[in-house]
Amino acid sequence: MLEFDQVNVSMAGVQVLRRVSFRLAPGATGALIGHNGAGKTTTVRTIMGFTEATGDVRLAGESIAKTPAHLRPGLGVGYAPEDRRLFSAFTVEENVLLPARVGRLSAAETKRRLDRAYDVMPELKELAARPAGSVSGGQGKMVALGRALMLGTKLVILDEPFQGLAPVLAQRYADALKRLRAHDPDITLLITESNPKLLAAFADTTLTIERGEIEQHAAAAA
Amino acid sequence: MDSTIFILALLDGVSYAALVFLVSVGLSLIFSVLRIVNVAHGSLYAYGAYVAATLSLAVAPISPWLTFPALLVASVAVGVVVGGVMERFLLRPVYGREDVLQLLITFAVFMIMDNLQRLIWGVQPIFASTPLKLLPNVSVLGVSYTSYQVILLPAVALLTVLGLRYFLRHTLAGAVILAVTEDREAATAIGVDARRVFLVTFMIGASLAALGGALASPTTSLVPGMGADMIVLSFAVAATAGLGQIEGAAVTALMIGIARAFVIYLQPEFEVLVPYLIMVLVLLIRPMGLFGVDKVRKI
Amino acid sequence: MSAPLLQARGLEIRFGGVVAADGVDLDVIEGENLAIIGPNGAGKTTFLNISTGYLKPLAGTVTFLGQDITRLPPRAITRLGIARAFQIPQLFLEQTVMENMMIAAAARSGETSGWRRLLDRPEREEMLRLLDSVGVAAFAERRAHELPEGQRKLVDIALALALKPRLLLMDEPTSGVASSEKMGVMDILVAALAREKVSSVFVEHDMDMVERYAHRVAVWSSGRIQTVGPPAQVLGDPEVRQRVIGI
Amino acid sequence: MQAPAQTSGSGLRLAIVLGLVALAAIVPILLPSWATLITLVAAKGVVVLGVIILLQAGQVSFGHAMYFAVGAYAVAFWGRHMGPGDLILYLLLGSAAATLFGAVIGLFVVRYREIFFGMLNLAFSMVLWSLLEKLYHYTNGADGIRVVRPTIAGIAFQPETFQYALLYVTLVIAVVASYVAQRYLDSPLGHMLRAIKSNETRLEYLGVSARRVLLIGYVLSAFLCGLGGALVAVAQQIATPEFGYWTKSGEFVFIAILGGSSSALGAFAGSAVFEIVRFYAAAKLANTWQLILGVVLIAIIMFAPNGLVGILNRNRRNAEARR
Amino acid sequence: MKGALRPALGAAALALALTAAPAFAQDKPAQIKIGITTFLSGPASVFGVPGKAAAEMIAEDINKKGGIGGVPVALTFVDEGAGGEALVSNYRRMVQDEKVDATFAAISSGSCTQLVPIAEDLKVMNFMWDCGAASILEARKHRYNFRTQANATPEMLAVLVYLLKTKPDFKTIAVVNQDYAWGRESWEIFSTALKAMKPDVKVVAELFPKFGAPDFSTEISRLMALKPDVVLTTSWGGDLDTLVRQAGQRGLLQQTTFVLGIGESSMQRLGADLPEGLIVGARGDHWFLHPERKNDAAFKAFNDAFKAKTGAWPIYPVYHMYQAFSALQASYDKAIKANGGKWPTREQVIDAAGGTEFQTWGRPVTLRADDNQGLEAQIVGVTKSAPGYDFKVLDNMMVFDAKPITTPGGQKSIEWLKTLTPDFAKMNVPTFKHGQ
Repeated sequence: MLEFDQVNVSMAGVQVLRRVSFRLAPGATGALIGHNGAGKTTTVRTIMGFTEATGDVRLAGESIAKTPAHLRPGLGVGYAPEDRRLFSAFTVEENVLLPARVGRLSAAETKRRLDRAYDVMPELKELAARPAGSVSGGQGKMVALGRALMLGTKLVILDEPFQGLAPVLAQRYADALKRLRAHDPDITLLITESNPKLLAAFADTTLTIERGEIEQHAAAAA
Repeated sequence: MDSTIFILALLDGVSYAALVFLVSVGLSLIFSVLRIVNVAHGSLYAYGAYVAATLSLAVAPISPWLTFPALLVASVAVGVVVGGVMERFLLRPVYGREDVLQLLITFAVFMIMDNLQRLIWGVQPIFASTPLKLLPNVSVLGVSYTSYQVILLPAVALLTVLGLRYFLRHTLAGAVILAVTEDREAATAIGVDARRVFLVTFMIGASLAALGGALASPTTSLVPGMGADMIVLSFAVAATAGLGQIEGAAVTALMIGIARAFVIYLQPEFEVLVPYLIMVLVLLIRPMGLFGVDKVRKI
Repeated sequence: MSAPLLQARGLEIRFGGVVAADGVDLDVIEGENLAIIGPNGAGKTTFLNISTGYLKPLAGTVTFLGQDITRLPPRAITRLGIARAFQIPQLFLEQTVMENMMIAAAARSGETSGWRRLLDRPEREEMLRLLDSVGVAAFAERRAHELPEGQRKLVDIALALALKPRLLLMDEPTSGVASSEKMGVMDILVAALAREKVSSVFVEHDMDMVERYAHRVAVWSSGRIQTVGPPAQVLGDPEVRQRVIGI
Repeated sequence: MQAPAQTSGSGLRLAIVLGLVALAAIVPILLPSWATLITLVAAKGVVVLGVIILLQAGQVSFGHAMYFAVGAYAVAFWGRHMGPGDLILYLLLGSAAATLFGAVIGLFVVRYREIFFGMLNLAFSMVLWSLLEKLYHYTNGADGIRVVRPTIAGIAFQPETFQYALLYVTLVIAVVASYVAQRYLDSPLGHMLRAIKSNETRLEYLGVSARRVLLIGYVLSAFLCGLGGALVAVAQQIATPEFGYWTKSGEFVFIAILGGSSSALGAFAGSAVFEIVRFYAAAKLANTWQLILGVVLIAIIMFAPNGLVGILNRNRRNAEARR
Repeated sequence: MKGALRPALGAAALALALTAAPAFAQDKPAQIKIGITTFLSGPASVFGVPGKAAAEMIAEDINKKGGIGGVPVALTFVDEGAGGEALVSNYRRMVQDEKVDATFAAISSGSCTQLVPIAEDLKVMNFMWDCGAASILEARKHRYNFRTQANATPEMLAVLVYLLKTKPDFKTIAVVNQDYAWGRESWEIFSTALKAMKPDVKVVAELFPKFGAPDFSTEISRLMALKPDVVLTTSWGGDLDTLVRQAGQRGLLQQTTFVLGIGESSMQRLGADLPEGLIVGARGDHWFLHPERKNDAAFKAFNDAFKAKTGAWPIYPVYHMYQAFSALQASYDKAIKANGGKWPTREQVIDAAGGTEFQTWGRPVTLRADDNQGLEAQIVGVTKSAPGYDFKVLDNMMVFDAKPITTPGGQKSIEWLKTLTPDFAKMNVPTFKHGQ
């Protein structure tokens, strides 16, 4: 589903990603593990088209390296950035629906996807009318995931989703991911995390990143 | 006399504030989305006025009532064409570079537009007051006002506040603008073409400045240099309100407009000083402006 | 056990409804290395922010060497002898590493000359040694922004050490440093702290590091200090293991 | 004022500077009207030097013409009330008045950064400008106050020779001011000032008051602006409110960027290009001088980014977007 | 400082030696070069651009007739609107590099304040061709600077006397002037004289809106509430147009007697927006329908040529420009004559200029030898519709002789005005109806 081929990224004269190559099959759950500053966020930002990268990035076999950033979500990529980054001018539901409106999805399709998000995270429904600026950190993560799910039909990228979550909330978040996986067995997930132990039970593919170099370990299950 | 002065100054202040608001809200909108202080904003105001005057002089012989749509057409035309060219070809290439460079580009555009304006429309004052004359005068406490100034202008300003509010809150285009304002990258990540939003926002902001000029054109003589003072005045309003604050700009424009009117009645010497004095005092107490929000940096 | 160097009492702070600290009491004892562990986002960094004056608590006090520093700005607290290293390195990116260090040296000596050249100051050798001790002397003439993240992190610590503090607060000191080098860096760092008689507090996620370098461990969770004690005891507690280490 | 420039090639740079100064000194002997032009270029270069100092801290003032005006008016008021003076007295007066103003206003503005810093400076300068315009009975309003030709070190010059004497004094001042500014930026205070741009938080965590550091830089920049203002007032023989209008402030920032805000040489190169383009465009193409200047400036920003060394920090916007 | 000065002195001396070698034998030059400062940008270009058009037209005419003393004139223009530094630099360039023989500077009194001392320094003959501030020439005696038209004192005094003669009973007055030197100084002159000649008049409002203000609504509201008998304004250009139109739209022009101190230059632009019955000054003794000159074929030819060239009838800066050329011609002619027909040196021309009388499109003007002020008559009238014109023209025109209304040589205007008495307004002045 997702493929990196010899990707290099430099920022302000410093090489952040070095000849990165890896691939995630459809239905794979990839854990991108590395420390702060190792290049995790740069990797996902490269998928989203926010960096100037050389090399090729492919989605479902098609190269997206030259696709403008704003057209990539429409290809089926959902992205829940680090730090939530909700739009505080809107309610929770408006936040979740905005990608569908921007993508000009039909009413029926929008409804279907919204229902999927609510199925995966029932707690979102209760928050629907709350201003996005007023939800707690953990709730915000859920909203960000819900928003990512609206367009993420092929690939959903979660950047540090567990960071800052109290254990109880982290558990709920993990449960939501499991429901998503059950609901949508073919979707590819890419999750970044700094604690290697956290995703061990969850991921079937582990990508460890260190100093901009990625090493892929196919987990036994894959 | 006291209550008379109060009412008269209020009326004068409101009609003045209406024009200043239109210009400064455009400036504020552009800043909030693009993070650019557009020094050429006053030139857009001037061009709005000149094009509106040219257009209404052309259509007035057909029917004087056509001058009203002419004002609107002129502002949109200026906003879209001049604003569009400016954003697309001059500002876009320098995004991502030092902020001051964008500011200086707009400063250069200000100089160029000021000069071109002279070459296009000449230096003689131009006056196109048909719309002003079509509407009747109203008398308040024995003082005659044009309803254009004390009714139409404030009404347009009010409509603009409400319209912008509605646009930003209840339309997709508005939602997209708000999203880009808050977080450009997160917006891109949900499929928003931020570059187009920049362009459209700049055009809207530029159109608002041009609308201010177009609406001012029936009441004033169009002369070279008319834009330069408007820029600083709208800076003052936008900064005092807090950059990016739409309703705030309306309230601040009113405050400055009314304060200025009172000063003309009571102590005319300090008329020019008023907006800047208010600006200094407000910024000293609240650096983010009256309605602005402070942000703490994460470390 | 001597009197606490830093003493926090009843700290409370909230961010938009999220309680980061809710009645936190914590002492730092002279000469120790205190590790703070806890789930992400629990408020560990907030403690460093409050202790250095970057954030003001809603309630509670922090005293350092018997002086109330709760309302002091970071620079005043720094001058009293608390230095800080950051999770995201905070460097002067456009200046060279040596210039970064010399600014710290000048700041330490209270130098305010507008005439004498910074690089002509006498502390050059000392700063070079300090850089060498954390393994980044080779980068002295490079501009800070050219350094890889891990090296920046080390310069960040060196900058704090250059101030010769009584207490050093560190936020994940070796995150970003290659794991093969982590222990080596910490060995040097801890030795330097002991040699210079600098006490330290460090926020850490890596339990191996905590076990190896901390004298005491404080567990921060849900806005409170759940436990404080020697590493062996704290990390052996099954509840702590469940709360902090696993999901 | 980058470190490499000072360690490598400093001999070459010295040679260039000496060459330019010599050129500036000799050309006017052949072209008399250039005496005043070069005096203005050098005097404004001193002002731009002040603006550049603040740019090192990442702060853009859109009100620094106010110190330029204060320097000029200090001289003008002295001439008006105390009679003609000496150039040395004038320069002391102009720079001292601007320094004092800078210290007082600086106390307020150094609490602000970036757009707020720029705006507040603009607001203060507009207040000053309004007062200069409005207090007609003290300032002659928009017409300004004549500055009577001073003696120089007690010597009364004839008009023909005065312009040369003033030119050479100005050149000496420009060289000295550049050296002083350079030393300042290489000093701990100067480095701390530059540190404000890249990481004010760390500066505070080194125990340094960023406000104090910025205040010192601000006062120094006000001093340079006042000095330049006094020189321009003497060269022009007048001080007008126009000296303090916002477009003038914008012009100074413009010149700083034009020349490249990372070196003292840039201040004078920018000033020379700006004044000469304006001078010739106004002379030969009276109707289009602003147009030409605007186009030249856009072209330089777009196509000659290397001329803009030092203040270009492409990361900053990215960093901001990420926040 | 001291060390730095020594080489400076040396170089300056060298420069002096290179540049200041005066030529003694005067051959007829190839041309007489004239440097003219005028507004080509900024609001005052409403005067500057017609002024420039006039200069080109007049120079062409002079050259067609063989030039001055047989030498053709050549013009260089400098934009006053380019800002003080550019103006001074370019003025110096004209004088020092292009070596112009005379300069006409300037329109704004601000520019004059700046350039007059430079002209003295550079020893070049300068005609202050349009600026009105009386004080420049009253402050001290100048050798090289002359004013080729009247100054603010007679201009305002004529308007005031006209007002007193036509509306003797007014009790209250308000002023709306632009906030810069001209607006302030003209009011100071007017009010000082008014106080001396009619002390019972009360000044109810002194409004000085910003120069170039786009809107006078508040000022107009205040005036409408105050209801003064007379409103004076000496504004011009866009400011005056805006004021008149806004005041007219709201009925203020009908409610009170408006006096437009220098309104002549706006009449054509304002067209039908200018009502009848406003008192208008002309800044001198010129008006394209001048009652004493209108049958003069040359005058008509001049006006027609200007109208053909620019599309508008001449306004006062056009006549002022003519006066500057006329003064130049007269000075050269006089100097050539005094030099026995040989070409005069620059200093000889200067010597000749003092006291010269020259022809204008009104009554002759004299450059008073005491202080180099021009003595020019003044026309004041009242607006009136007239067949054949789509704008108002002047009616009931009074032509004031220059001498009685001009400050005597050696005196300061304000001091002199204080000595006037109510009888002053009783002076005898001929009145002309439009078309008669």
